[in-house]
Amino acid sequence: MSGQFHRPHAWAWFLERPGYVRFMVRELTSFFVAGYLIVLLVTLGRLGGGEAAFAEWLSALSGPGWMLAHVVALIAAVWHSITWFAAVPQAMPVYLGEKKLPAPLAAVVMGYGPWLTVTAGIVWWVLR
Amino acid sequence: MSTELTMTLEVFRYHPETDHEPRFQAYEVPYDEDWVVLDALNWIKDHVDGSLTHRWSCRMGVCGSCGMMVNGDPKLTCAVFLKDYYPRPIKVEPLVNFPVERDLVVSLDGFMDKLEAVKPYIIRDDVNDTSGGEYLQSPAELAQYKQYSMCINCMLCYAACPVAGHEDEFLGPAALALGHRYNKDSRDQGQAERLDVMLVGEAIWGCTFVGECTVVCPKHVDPAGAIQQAKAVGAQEFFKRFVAPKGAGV
Amino acid sequence: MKRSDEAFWWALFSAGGVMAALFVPAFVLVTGFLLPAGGDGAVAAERTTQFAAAVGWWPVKLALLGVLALSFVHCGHRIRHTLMDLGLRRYSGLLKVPCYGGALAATVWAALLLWRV
Amino acid sequence: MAHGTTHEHDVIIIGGGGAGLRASIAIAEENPDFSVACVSKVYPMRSHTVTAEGGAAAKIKPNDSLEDHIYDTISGADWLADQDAVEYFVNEAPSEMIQLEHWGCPWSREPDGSVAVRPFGGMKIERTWFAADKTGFHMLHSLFQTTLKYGNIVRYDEHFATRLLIDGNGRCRGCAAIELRTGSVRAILGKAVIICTGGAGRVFPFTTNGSIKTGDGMAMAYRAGVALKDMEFIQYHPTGLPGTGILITEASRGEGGILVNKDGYRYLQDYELGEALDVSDPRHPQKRAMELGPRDRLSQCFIKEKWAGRTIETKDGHVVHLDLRHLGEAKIDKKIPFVRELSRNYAGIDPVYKPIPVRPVVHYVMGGIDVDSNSATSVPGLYAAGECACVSINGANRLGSNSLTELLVFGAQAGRHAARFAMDNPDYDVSELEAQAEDEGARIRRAWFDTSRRNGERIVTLRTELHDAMENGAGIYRNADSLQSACETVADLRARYRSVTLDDHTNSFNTELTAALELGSLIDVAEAMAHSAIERTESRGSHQRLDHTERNDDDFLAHSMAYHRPDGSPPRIEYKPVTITKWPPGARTYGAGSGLKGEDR
Repeated sequence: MSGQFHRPHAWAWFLERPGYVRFMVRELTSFFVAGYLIVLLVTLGRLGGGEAAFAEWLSALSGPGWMLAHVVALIAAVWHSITWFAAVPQAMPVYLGEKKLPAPLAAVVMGYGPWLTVTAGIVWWVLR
Repeated sequence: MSTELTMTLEVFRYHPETDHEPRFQAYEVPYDEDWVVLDALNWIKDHVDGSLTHRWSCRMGVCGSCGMMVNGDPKLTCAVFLKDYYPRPIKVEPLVNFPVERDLVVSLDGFMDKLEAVKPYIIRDDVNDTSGGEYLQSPAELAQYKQYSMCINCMLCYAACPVAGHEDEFLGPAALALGHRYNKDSRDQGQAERLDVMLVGEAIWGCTFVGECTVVCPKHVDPAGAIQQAKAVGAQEFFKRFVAPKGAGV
Repeated sequence: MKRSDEAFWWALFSAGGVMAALFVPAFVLVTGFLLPAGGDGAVAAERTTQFAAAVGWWPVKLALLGVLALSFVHCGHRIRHTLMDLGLRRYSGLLKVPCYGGALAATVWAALLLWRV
Repeated sequence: MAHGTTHEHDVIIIGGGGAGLRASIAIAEENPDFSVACVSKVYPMRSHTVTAEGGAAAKIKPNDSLEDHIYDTISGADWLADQDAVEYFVNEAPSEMIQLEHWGCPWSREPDGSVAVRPFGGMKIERTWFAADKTGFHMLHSLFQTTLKYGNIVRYDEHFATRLLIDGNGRCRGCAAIELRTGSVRAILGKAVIICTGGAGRVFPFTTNGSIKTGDGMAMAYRAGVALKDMEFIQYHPTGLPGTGILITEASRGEGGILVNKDGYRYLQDYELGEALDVSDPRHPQKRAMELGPRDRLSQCFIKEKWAGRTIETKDGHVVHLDLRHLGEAKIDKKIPFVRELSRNYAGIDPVYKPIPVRPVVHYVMGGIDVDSNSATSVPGLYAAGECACVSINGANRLGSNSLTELLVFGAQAGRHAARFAMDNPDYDVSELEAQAEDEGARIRRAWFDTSRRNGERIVTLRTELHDAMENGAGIYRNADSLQSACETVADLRARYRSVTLDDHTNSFNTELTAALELGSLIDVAEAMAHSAIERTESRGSHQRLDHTERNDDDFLAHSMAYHRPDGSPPRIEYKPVTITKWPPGARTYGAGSGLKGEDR
């Protein structure tokens, strides 16, 4: 008798279901966000180094390579925000008596609303 | 009548007394648009091959016996219809992430241990006495845990969870959701005891919120949500230790 | 058995997740696009001044440091778990050193940089 | 069958459904030193209690009375219930239900936090506790999860008990059970045994019952010499989905659903069930009237409508419509969400917008293993509780929502009495019982693993013939001819059963073997049903004879007792008087003003 059969695990398990792929993409946003934050630190460093250094750095950043990198970073950051707000109603359900606040509404109240406010506020501050 | 139409079921076969490796066996079954996949399996067992082995009972999606992989997805076979796949063949396998006992039957030993570990029952300090009547619980308090009490232990969530497949210490979606269900029950006082089990090692922390457990759950339990909430409670308790003096059961 | 310290890291991860979700897209817009491609000289200079003034204000510095610190832990935690999911599960303890250590180092670095702004 | 190991405990419980789990807890709580074995052919949470939907009856509200619950139950039973048992049942029901509440059952609640109750068929007032429309599911899981608290409850999951082990003094001391995983036959020994194996709806083709409800415990007790009591009384639930037989709970009518024929007419008003109040009338749904009449009457009305040509013909047979549309989506989703889910999934009908096609479906066996008011059988040390037992509180017709309460009240009672028996009779001879178990293993091997026997009949052939015989012969309406033919077919099947051959002669998880053993149980139970029915030449409750249409209290205010004959000849049918205490038999009336105090007395 050979007993129970144990199925082997695939190394690339994350390709087995579309949901796993989506999960992995979500998790990988953290690599890009982390990369961007390091670049942000460099930016802050140059800002501390005086106007000339900062201007030189900004001029470098306006090159196509950096632009493309920032496009990727933006996509990753936005995807992180979207997936995070989708999770908020699950992780922090809000009850109004017997009823749970519907997930889309909860995502707007606890996610998209504050997000758009913060983003608009920061952009407005810089652009005004 | 549609009696002449047929379709193919490719069924995972494994017998512990004779096989070292599983194989697939194809069966031609009558196609009936009212049939669920389970009906086709029962037809095979009754009429073609009595050695085909699977579990089932209620055929109405509540006993939790007949969970299997149907074309790669964990499903209650009493709740998926042949017509959803016809005319393509249907591949039926035992739930993944469990040891296979025979054919479509998997071992639940691991799950039963994990379920027991989370102490899924009311824990209270007072003496059990029915003479005072029922404990009051408002509809709002009921709503706090009701969803998590709907688990039928069908194990589809374990089959959908990559962590359950890779990490033995992980208690898994159903057991954690049931632990959380009792923590959220206003009649219960056992949260600290349960957290002593849930917050150890990878028991709950193994979860990385893949979320597929919630996607496949046939009873809309949302174990993924329950687990994140339980983690948040765990985090609160962690920080409370620094605020409240030791042993203060705040 | 003792409860895991993972609660601590998970709490910071969650807080960082919120911070990153709320702030990082706006940061990328500002430092990746609005400042480097800020139009002609006068406008660009104006924007740079605005930016410098804001970051130079100490309440903003503190807030920014908070957002950055939590976001770093968030990323470190996620990277650690992604590496575990990709097959390094048995090194889960060891991975804490580069992941959380890196987040801490980045935070210290950020504090020094912000101090100088 | 390989010879398995011997396991010793204090009390053995066969069956891990509601009654078995309640009994386990009763023993574990009151006798912490006792070891309780819970032997079940499935994992406990798969047991059929899980499918019960509508609720469980017990007096809890101040406007209700124990007296009314007793009277509703006795009149609903068409006076065939034992009144001392009913009194015990009704008196114990509230504390048992509160106990389950304390164990975490998520009962639906009133705004003030007290448990909510709903009206149910044949009940004079709303007294049915419910957990939305998954009451059985929640009760079973609450009980099962609570058993996990007790270290002295040892589960034998997926162990198929095939034989009771009786010692030289005639006391029941355990069972032989096939461990499905390995196929070995184990001797599971104890000082007392409780059978809690549920009903036998699978004797019939069209049933709400799951595949596991094959009457194994009834058959085991029957073969051990215990009478099966009142087996002719089989409950048809009036509202099953055509095709599948999936139950649409009576709670759908308790919440105000109506039954209409093909003309959209509420036909129940033509059958002395009261007047059809408009659904907007605040008095609707009226208790003990119309759609809230008892199940036997409603199922019989369906057949009469069918005979009158006023039912709707579909590919799955004749149906009527259960109309819930006037309840509205919000109420349906809150009170009976499972009805909506089942109707959508299995009938393709959303009851918010369309009426649900329904027809009567075999649901419950009122009869069962004969037990006295202490849940004890005639074999010392052997007890029974739940649907497999007949104590009897259900008589000729069970009221909806009494059975879930029954398994609590009598599960606990059986547990306590079995524990007492175990304490008083501790000594038995292990080797003699082991020998019986070994013999059982050898018998099973001889009967089913004889590879020289080929080309016998398949299980499904006999099962289908049994189904046809019972549906045609012992359905809602019976007569001497139809029952005679059912008796003959069952006898024929009993003879042919020995020639059934299996494809599978292996040990591990041989579910073809268990299906064969279950077929044996079904034949035993069907035999008791058909012979009890042919002997009862009267009509009472669910037993309606077209050739004897009146109730006959002079001759048949008595329980039928079917005794197995080991030689395979038809069972011996005897009668035992019904215990009447305070409620002499009266006319059984429903409709306006029915069931009021004193009316039928």
